[in-house]
Amino acid sequence: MNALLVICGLGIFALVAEIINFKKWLPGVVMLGLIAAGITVAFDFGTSVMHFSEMLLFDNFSHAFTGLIVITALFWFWLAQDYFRLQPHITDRSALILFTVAGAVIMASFNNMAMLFLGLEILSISLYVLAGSRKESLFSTEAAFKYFLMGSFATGFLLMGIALVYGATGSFHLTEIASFISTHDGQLPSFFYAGVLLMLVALVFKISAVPFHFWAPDVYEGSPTTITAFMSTVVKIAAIAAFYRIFAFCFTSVQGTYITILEIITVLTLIIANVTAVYQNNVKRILAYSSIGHVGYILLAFIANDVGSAGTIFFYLSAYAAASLTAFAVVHSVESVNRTTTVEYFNGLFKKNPLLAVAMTFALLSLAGIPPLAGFFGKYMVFAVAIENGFTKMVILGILTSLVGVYYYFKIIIAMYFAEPEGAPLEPTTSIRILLIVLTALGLGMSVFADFLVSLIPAH
Amino acid sequence: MTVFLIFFPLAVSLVLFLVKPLQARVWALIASLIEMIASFIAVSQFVSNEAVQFSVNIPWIKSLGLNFAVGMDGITLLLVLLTTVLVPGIILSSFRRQYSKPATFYGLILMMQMALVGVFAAQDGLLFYLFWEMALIPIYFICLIWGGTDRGRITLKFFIYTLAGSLFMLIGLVYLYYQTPGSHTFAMEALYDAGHSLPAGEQGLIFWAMFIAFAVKMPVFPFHTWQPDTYTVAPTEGTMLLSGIMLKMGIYGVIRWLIPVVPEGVAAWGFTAIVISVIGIVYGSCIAIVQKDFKRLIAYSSIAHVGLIAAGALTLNPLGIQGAMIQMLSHGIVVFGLFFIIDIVSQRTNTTTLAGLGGIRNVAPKLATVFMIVMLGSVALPLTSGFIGEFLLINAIFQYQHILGAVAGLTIILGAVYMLKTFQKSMSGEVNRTTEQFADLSGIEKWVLYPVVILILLIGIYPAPLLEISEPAVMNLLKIYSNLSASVK
Amino acid sequence: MVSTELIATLIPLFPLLGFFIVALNVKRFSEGVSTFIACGTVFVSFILSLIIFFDLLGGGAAVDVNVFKWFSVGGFTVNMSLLVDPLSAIMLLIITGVGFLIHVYSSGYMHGDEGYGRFFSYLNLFIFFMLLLVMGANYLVMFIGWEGVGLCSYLLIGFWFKNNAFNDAANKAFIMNRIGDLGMLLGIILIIVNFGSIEYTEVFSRATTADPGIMTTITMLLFVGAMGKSAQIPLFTWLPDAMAGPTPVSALIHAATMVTAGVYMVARNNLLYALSPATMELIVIIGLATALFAATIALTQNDIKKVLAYSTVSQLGLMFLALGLGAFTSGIFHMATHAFFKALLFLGAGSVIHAMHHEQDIRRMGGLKKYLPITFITFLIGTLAISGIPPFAGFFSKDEILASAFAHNQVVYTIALFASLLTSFYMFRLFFLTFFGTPRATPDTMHHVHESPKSITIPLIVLALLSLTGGFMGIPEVLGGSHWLAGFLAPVFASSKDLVSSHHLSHTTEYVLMGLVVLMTLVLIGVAYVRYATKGHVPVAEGQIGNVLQRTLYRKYYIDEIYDFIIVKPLYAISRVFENVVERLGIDNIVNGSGRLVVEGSKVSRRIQTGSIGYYIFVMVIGIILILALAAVQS
Amino acid sequence: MTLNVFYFISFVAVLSALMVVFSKNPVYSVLYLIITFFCIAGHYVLLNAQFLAVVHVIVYAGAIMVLFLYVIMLLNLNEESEPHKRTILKVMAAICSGLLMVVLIGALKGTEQMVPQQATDSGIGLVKNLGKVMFTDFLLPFEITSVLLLAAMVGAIMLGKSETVKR
Amino acid sequence: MINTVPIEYYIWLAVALFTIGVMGVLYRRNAIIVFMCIELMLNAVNLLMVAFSSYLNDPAGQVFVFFIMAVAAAEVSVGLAILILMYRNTKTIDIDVLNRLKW
Repeated sequence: MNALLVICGLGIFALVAEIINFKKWLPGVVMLGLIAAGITVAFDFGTSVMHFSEMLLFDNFSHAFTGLIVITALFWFWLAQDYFRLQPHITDRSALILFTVAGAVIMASFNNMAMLFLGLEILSISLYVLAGSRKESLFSTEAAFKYFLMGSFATGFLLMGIALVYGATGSFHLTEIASFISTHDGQLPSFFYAGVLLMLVALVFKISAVPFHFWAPDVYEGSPTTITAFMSTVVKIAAIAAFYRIFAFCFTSVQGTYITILEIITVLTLIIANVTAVYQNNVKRILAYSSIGHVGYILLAFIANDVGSAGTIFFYLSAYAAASLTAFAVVHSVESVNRTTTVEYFNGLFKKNPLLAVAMTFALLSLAGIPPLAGFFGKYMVFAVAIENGFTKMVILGILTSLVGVYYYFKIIIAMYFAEPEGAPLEPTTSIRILLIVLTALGLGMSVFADFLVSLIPAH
Repeated sequence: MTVFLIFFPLAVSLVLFLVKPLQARVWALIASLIEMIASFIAVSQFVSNEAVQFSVNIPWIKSLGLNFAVGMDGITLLLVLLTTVLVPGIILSSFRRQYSKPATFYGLILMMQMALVGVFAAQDGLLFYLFWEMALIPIYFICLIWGGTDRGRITLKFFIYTLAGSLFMLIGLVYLYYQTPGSHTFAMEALYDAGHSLPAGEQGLIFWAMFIAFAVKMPVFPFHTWQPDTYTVAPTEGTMLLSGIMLKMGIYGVIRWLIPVVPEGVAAWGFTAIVISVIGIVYGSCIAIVQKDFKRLIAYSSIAHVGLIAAGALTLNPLGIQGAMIQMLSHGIVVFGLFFIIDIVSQRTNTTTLAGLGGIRNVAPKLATVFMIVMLGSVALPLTSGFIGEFLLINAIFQYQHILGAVAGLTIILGAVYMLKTFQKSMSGEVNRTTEQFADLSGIEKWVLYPVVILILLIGIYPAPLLEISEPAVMNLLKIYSNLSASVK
Repeated sequence: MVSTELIATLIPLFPLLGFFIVALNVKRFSEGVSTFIACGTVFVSFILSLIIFFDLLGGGAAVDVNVFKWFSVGGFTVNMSLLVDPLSAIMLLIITGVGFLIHVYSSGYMHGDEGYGRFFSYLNLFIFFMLLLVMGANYLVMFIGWEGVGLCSYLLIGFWFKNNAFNDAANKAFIMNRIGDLGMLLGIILIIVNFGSIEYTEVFSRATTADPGIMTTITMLLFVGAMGKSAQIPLFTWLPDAMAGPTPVSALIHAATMVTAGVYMVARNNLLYALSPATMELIVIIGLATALFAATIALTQNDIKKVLAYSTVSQLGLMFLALGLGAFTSGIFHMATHAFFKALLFLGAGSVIHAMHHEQDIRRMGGLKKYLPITFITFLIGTLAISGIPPFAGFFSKDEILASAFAHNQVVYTIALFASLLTSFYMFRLFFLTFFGTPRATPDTMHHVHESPKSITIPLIVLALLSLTGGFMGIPEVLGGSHWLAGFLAPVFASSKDLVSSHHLSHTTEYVLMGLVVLMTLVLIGVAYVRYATKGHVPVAEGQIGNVLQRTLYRKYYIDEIYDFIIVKPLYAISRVFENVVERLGIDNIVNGSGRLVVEGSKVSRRIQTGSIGYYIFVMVIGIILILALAAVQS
Repeated sequence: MTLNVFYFISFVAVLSALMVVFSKNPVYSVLYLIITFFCIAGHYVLLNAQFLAVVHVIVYAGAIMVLFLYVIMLLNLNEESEPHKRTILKVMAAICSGLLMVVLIGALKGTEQMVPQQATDSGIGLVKNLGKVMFTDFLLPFEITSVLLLAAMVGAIMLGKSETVKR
Repeated sequence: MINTVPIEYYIWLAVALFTIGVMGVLYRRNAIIVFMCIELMLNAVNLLMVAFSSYLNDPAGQVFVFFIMAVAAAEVSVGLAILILMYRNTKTIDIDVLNRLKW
């Protein structure tokens, strides 16, 4: 809860900074503030408290995800210094990002549909704007427009779902709904199930799983790279946290309604995302499909054991976030010189700038799930959970698609190491270099201390 | 000791990556020599029994049942020895070339060494898998960065292919893991117990899941198509690593992680696997006969040899497994020598096509002699290292099934056919325009090749000490196997 | 007094030492030094062999030395152990003795060759392996030698490696030997499986109780090895080609020693063979067929060494015939005498070739009698010996074999007799064509023809003496002898003696047979003399060979072509099918195809992403409809 | 009586909603939408949510729709500038939404007896009640809404103003 | 008064309006109309929410409607800003014109 307050406060402070001419120091302050938020999370760890008439529930799940969101956001700010430096509106952008983070934290800790809805909307509305924040670019506009239109369309379904669930259970509180469901087993009106399904659709849209993923590649590609990085990390984490919270905390006892559908969605996601990525030529787009693909793996863990998979999902997301941020940092560096992110511009990166290439390699290997990187352990845990619960066929599918994944990740790697250098030389700033090293080290460290991360969220 | 053997190369490789010293290759050579000496010390301290020695066991990820458990018994020790002996040779062999980014190159080689030693030493299923995959990364980059034409596509195929295989092994391991009693664990013994308590059908499935991984790595027909291209395209040092050591991972896997784990699976499917391997022998040999490229020829011959080793190991006969052990050493050394010779030839003539060579023996008698001896090792002439292994292996296969043994025995004929052809086409005859300026062995080349020759002869003449190292462990493994299969029945 | 064990160990070691010293100093040593070391080491071995031989002769026990444990797996141990019993002692003497002579001969013959040191190192290595072969106390040690001599044969056939035809011949020899070796290896493995040991003594002690079927298989497989090494049908074609090597090599390896390894092996395993009559029958058939077959081919050959080579094959056939008949002693006896006279003939041929500046075609020789007197005399002795004219060595040994054949089966006898008569004919054809008549070489060549140096002639003389007297070690009873050799070898063949049907021809029969053979031989020599020496008939050039029979014989029954057609070509064809069809189109296509499938799938699936929002929403709505419908159906 | 009113308002609402979709002229669409909103406000009244009805009219009809109208005017949109979908897509759209309707109704069928509690107190829709709930139970969402609005405001301004700043 | 109108009527009405909204989104290419249709969908939800609220006798539903309204307003403001941005760049508000990002 404290973290949420700190973040909201920071957002407002960022707006005020414009007025009091404090712009220069803003990034530092924001980062300090995020660190502070992280520390409060660390202090709150282990407690499980309801806040404001059970609007928010801060248990270990929320703490862990909040921590992850805050840390990811922190690294994102580190990464995005360029983005702020080159743009005139540092304060409002920072504020929007911070509001988004606040929305994300809410999505990780809500206990009430209203909070879910508001958190989601804060997040989304800020993102619509951020996606379009490179106004001179048609791509950016298109991304914002697509994101907005489809996002609000999906919101309609979410609300419809909430309304129906409310109508059936008479409450917006997850805990109450859950207990209502378990006490009225078999007597629930059929529109309750329709509501659950509509919410499922809306959340699947938010986590961008097939067939509700269409917005993601386009938006990821069109948005400014830093924003894409933000979307594919913080936003994704938040969306999945929200998804998990609703379906594992609240609707788990009516799992039968949607589990088959979710299985189909998982299969489709794994196949379509990974296969489609193969023929892409834009690294941003590849990463977009890759992030969709990763959702497939997370869903696999979820359908295998929804209640017990929190630790796995958390670890998976952590590993994914670290790798993804690294990858986007490199993409951003390449883009800042070449103005484009097609694979050709990664040609010979290893010769041009080994650090970027190596960091990118680690990130991609981690995303591909190659040991001993964190991504492997993430995938491993997913598969382990699935095998434990008898989803061996799905695991085989997962393995096949992850091989396809290797194919497209390695397309970039091959370009970096194999092809002759093209385009201008690259000189990332020192802070980016340090960031890359830190993130890579984190990625490696995660695999060494995987135990710690997994045990953060005990199965409830 | 084991920990040192695993992490010392890693540490040096990290130093190389970070410091990027000018004389990276010297550093790497010294490091690998230290590693070699360390392994010799390990051999000298090794007590000749079946116990796992120098072992270390630290919990790593408890929630995954993953322990950092390493140790060496005789089987491991022999392969570690092979690794630590070959790597200095590989590094030394690279001294003739100037690779761009040498620090990275040698760092990757040492990293590879770490992973290889780790694979052989791991006493924990998941740890084994981790090292197994870790070995793939350095070699991939070695091939990708310093390889030949079209390496992007070929190395990717190699990577995905081997990864595909090993992921199925992972499924098998995880499945076993969930069969372990209590809070699950990946400890080797526990996996053995878990494996043998499974019903026969499931054991069969796990057998295939794991066998395919090993078969791809070795590679055994028909999982081999990545291999000739990769060997051809990889830089020589990479090819040496691949064929000299990495290939042995697959066989080691069969011996350590397949036979004792799923005895009934082996009983049910071993025959099929052996048949496949034996087909591979003939198939690989036949294709080798019609190869026009030196490197590809050796690549296919490797398929044939490894098929023999795999088939022998799967016979569950002490002769077969011991034969596999000694043949792994022999093949590692021989193939290292062969690829180095190919490299010398190709570097001086810019071709590896046999048709373009000839008459080298006139101008480079030392090279020709060395090649001759290495070739003899390859065709398993008695008193060279190749013979004992092939003899034991054919023996084991013959005992398993007479006809298969006879077919496997064809390797000694077909092997002679293609190796002699190769020797003749490259070395004998009159010199031609490409070979008339051919220089004989230089200092470094001698330093690499003479030990190879000596080792080939030494192992051939007096293999008993080496076999004694692994004997107790092999017998123990078979005892576990027979106990398991007996208790099931 | 040095123990016999040590001596036995040292016998093979000396040539090995010689090999290493010479091989490592190929460039440094002068010809003289190389010669000295190479010949010296072999000579020392010879002396040591003599010591052991006399020890045995004086009633000493067979020497069995375990030098060191080679390897041991799962309770199965293989030792490097050596055994010297009468059989191996005889072999030792032949190998080191003839080997020494040939070493000496080579120092003259190879003089000035750029590979001089290399040549001697190979020869020494060969002697080492050959000694190992005959001294091995178990099958694997024998197998080491067995393969090792094959290697040396390969190295020496391809000694002049610049000529690719020679290299081909070398490869052919090695590969054909390998075919036999595989059979042998499998036989050894079968022995291990059935007897649990590979030491001769243990195997023999358990042999009598073994299953006859298994025994037959084992012996058959071992005999396959012998076929390869001793150039028997069907694996004989390498031997004529092997004449590509320097002539001393042909004498040493392809006449006197290596090719007789098969004979030695069968004799060594006489008990096993005696226990498997079926194999014995097979050996008789193969030996007989080979003897006849090779002899007929030899009739039309024009290369002096090829004729000798086919004659060797034919003689080996006779030896196997003897072995197959159970007359092991006769086989060994003939082997010994054959070693003397065939080495002599080859060396003599070498002397001729040397004199003629590497001309080997007898059509371009003739009238050399007066130019090469010593060679002429010694060659004559050799020819007489091989033809079986008493009292030359060949007479006694060949007669024994024929006698055994007669006792066994008249048909066998007739064929064997025919083959041996053919031998006399073609040998004298060769002899007359070479030394008699008018010189057919160019005057220029003839101008340079001169008798060979001492280093060549002395071995010739020594061998001629041996060919003359060698037969006396086995004078049969009929001729008033005691057959010393049979007595000496008796311990070796004692165990099998009762198992083979021993023949007892009446003395009269034997006299008649001997007389008949000698008479017919003399007649044939006369015919040959008239045809080739007095009438000066010279074989026509290749293209003009008239009738089908002659052409078939000249072409060696087209065996090489047939092998090429039924084995080599199909092998290559299959290999190409493997490579081009199975590998490229089959397996690799499946692998690559799955990759391509993904890429093609990707090309299709990316089209789903049309970029149009309207379309996206459409799909979304359809998705929702499907989900709801699915849920409705489910409930 | 209430039922008749319900039918009437519902009919108007659905009709004008359809007109929103089918009107060629955007301005007409806006106006039809406003009618729809008024109908919905009528329903609120029927449902005893008087305060909400008022707020609804003020926010939707008063603010949001005006905003729409303003933008339409600003962009000078009219019938001629109207983009047209291909007929087949239109048919598809109709079919799809029809299907959705069918499926939704199918999913919602048989709900009559399942509504747990019947309303007795008609005072919940009053300001007093709502205010109490809003500022006790729903305090946090209420406050968070301010963040939301702030974000929207900042965002809208950011997107809207920049063009001039750049020049 | 309430009891005279069964709840399922409201559900059906809400569904009808919602579906009409969806249909509008599918049917029209004019971004503003599409947008308005989304508003219509939200209003359908609002109606449903209020109906449930009344029938459940629970004010929470009505409070929720407030939030929906607030969000709708915020969405509209941002959405229209994006629309204007888009119009500036492309001089059209056809939703299918912007399809450069694809494949």
